[in-house]
Amino acid sequence: MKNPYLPIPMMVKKAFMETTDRMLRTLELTFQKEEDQKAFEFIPGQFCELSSFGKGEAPFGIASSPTENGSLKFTINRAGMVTTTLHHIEEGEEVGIRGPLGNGYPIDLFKGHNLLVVGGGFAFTTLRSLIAYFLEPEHRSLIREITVLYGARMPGLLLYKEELQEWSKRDDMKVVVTVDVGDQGWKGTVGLVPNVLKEVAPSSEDTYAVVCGPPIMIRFTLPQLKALQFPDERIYTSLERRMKCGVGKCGRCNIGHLYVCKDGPVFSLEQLNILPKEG
Amino acid sequence: MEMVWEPKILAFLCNWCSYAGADLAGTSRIQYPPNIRVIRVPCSGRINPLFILKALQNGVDGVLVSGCHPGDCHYLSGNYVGRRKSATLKRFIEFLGLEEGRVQFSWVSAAEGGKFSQVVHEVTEEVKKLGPAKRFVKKSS
Amino acid sequence: MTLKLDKKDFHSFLQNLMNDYELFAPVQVAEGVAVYKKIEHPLEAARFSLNPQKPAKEVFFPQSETMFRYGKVGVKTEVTSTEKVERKRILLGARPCDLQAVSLLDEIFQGREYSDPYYINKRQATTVIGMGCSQPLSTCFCSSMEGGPFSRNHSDIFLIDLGEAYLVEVLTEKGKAFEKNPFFKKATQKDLKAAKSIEKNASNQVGAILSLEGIERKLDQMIESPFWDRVQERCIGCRVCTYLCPTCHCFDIADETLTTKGQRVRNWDSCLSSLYSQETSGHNPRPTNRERTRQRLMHKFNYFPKNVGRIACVGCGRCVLYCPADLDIRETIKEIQKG
Amino acid sequence: MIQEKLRQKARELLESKAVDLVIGFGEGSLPLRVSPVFIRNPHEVDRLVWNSFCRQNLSTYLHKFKSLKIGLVVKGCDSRSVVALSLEKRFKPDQLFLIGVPCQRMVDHRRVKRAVQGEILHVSEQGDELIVEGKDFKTRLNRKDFLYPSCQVCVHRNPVRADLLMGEVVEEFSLLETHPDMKGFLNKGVEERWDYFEKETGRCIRCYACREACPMCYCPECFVDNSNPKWMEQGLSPSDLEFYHIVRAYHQTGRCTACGACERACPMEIRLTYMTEKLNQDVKELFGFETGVDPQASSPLSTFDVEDQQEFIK
Repeated sequence: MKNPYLPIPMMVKKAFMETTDRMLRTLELTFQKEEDQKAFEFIPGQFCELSSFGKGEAPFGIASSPTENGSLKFTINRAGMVTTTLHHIEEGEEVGIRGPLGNGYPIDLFKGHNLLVVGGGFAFTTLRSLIAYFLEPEHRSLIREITVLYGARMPGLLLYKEELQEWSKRDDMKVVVTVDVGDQGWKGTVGLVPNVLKEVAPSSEDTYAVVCGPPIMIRFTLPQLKALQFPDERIYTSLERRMKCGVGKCGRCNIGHLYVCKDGPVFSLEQLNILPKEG
Repeated sequence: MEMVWEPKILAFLCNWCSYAGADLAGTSRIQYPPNIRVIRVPCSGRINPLFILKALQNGVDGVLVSGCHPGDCHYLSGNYVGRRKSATLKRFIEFLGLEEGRVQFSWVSAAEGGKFSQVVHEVTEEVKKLGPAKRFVKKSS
Repeated sequence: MTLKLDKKDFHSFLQNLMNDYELFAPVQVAEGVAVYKKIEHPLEAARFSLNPQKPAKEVFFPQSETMFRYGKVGVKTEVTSTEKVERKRILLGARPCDLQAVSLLDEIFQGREYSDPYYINKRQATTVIGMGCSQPLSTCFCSSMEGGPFSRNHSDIFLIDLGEAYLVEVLTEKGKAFEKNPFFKKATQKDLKAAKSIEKNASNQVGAILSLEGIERKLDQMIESPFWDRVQERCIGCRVCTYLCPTCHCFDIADETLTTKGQRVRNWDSCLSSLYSQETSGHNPRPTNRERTRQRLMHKFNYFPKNVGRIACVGCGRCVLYCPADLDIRETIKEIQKG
Repeated sequence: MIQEKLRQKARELLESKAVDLVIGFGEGSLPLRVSPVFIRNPHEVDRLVWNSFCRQNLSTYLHKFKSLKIGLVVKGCDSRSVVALSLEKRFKPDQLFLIGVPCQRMVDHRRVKRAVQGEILHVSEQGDELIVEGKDFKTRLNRKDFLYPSCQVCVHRNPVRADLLMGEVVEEFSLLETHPDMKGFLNKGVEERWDYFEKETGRCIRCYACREACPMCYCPECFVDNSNPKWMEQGLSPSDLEFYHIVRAYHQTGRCTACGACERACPMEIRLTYMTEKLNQDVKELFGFETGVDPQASSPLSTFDVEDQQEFIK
């Protein structure tokens, strides 16, 4: 019987601050054992529990794509005890991880359709995984148009800035990056994600929308998607809840009869509509 | 080599008087037992009883709380308020069954290097007599 | 096969079992207060007249349990799991309600996607000697919850208290290993008859008084009902009903550390605690007692049935007996059923 | 009869809209028990009861209602809690209407249960007698033999503050010289005292019923749950259980009204009031303070007297 509570060791290969407020730090981790790496198969949208021994565990969405072999990336928002230690961990040190956990994005469902990705703030992590997955040359033909709308409060708070620039140069996708408030160097769009979405007005024709961001952004984005005539069953989002076990045993992360850790974290709006509104 | 048990005593010293008193003892070359480990706090009124209990749980053999003499508090009344907490806590834990003398209190002013040394001597001797702390100490599992 | 065990042999019997097994049985920890514990001496085993406050789930799912130890060796952290169960175990004297609850926990910890080795290993290493409940209380409603005071389900061996002796029924393969126990004698017709009448008496006493028919569907419609405001009013938000509930199984995972060594531990947790679902940001999806009370009841009578097809209440009556505010889940069920 | 008067008054208060809600005691689903009731509708006042089993301290529920005007049924101890809570500014002064009831001292259902063989199915009161019935027994018991420890030594049976008093003022006296769990306690050695404490707290299951039942325990986050600093682990190590119980009790210094709610709520029947009783005695001896008796007196640990005792300080 595989013990789902035992972390496997990974080494911090690279660690760097993503944002100017120094709240978001990305860790690139490499497997220490070959068998661990082999056993670790995931799809975008899944998450892991990262251990900081002595402090505990916390869940993080996998920011890297399965196509980026040999390492995993996590972007960590400093909030509590575990995340603070993970902000101080140095390259060459070890962390424990458990995973992949959760269901991930319905990749197969998206195949052959258009994809609209709407992200806000640091919730962009698993969206990055999803985009990178489909931008991989051998996967690019799996879906048709890719449109990405990503926003942050300020330019300094955008994640994966270099990659965003690369993406915006590509002609096989459309990328709109927006900030709530610009600064002197900012030449891009300024505006809240829901408003920019309204302006960009991507077609809902044959398109799946994936939305991740702070609750307030989600709340104002959903009506815009509806106005663009996205049906609920083609809008997906990834939820966050307090979690401990990650495998549907410990309670606490459930919404109705579904566990966010095991049955989610990715749900369609259609699924969420019939669950109790506990948010 | 035979190990002789020496008590570990945690001392919470107020910044303005007792800590300065300990300093004075040091600069005046007045000796006192090395059994105490000092934590400097702003005022004896700052002592949360949880500090004392946590120290005991972690296995110190004695705790000393020391502040300014009545009337000398840098914050005017911190030591008076602290005195009430000290009195009730001491009575309570001794009632429950912790030995009298595990937790001790003193007033030591910045000028009392000698008194500081004497207090530490006394506390160390008394805790030595009680022997190593056993009750309430958390055993590692 | 039906055997019997004279009470005068009972302690020797326990001693005999303890040679080869770790024995878990009700132990009295204060007057009228009992818990299931590992027994070091046969005399520790409590009289079985009292259904322990803490249910038998604790034998398989301890309130506080180490999952693994870790220690730092250079930059590496070595992790040693404590999932293995070294000795075979016996759970003695558990009542049918508690055992039915264990079968519900099996569903959770066995799980479709993930199995929980800490629970499963203990479960597999354990032979269950159940005990008929000859003096059920007025708070018992097991018969309404697909159980009964003499339900043999989930027992490997089943005891019935005949006064001077226990009738011993061997029910499963696991139980058969004990058939040859030197203290077991052959039961007589008279014993069987006595047992029957005891069983009948008890069963009559616990009628199927509550109807749970359709409760899941009723609750589907009640998520936003003002009913929850009423139910939660009296509740003081302690964890008695969840910790003493034989089916509740929520836990928390925490690290306990001393310098470079430590252990990851899981402890029971309760959906009635405000911090249970509170996120690090301070946001809480269940901010008040209303949502938390609803979660407890919905989980038992709606979510659990949706996931597993069974209701997560066995009618042991502990939450009724020990609630500081005298909330009675039977009344709550009736109110839900009234709509 | 008190019960009738209670119902009558509650009806008046609700009908006149003087209060939005009456919190009182109602029939429990088990014999020897009552359960708090929350009445908003004047037609429901008949749910109110008054008997020897009104064991909860209803002021605990005040924390749940921030804006409603509440008619609260109070015994002596409940009323003292209300005074103590007002001192800590837990509600607006005009938010409460106190319906005071001089208390006859409450009966411990667990002690009664232990006095008979078999399950008690029905109980009634006749003067000082409890008539206790089960499947095949019926006995009469003297209620005075089954009182809660905190009730046996209570000297504040009359509400210290009430907007209206139901029934006659009763004479104040303690039935016992000392709290029954403290009798002879101080003559025991430290060893024995600690063993007792360890044995009692050793069966704690950390359900925190003692904390939640106490009207004075209302911190949004209790020290046991703090994660930074983390004062203690969440497990069952004897030391952590002791830590919890020392601090839970000690936090009540100068705030405990000896209502006994903590002990009554404990499903494991841990003796808790001997601890708070000690704190109450000390506070009285050292600072001349009794919780919730004088609405003007400030909490003893938030103030001081230059002349406070200090012979224990070197």
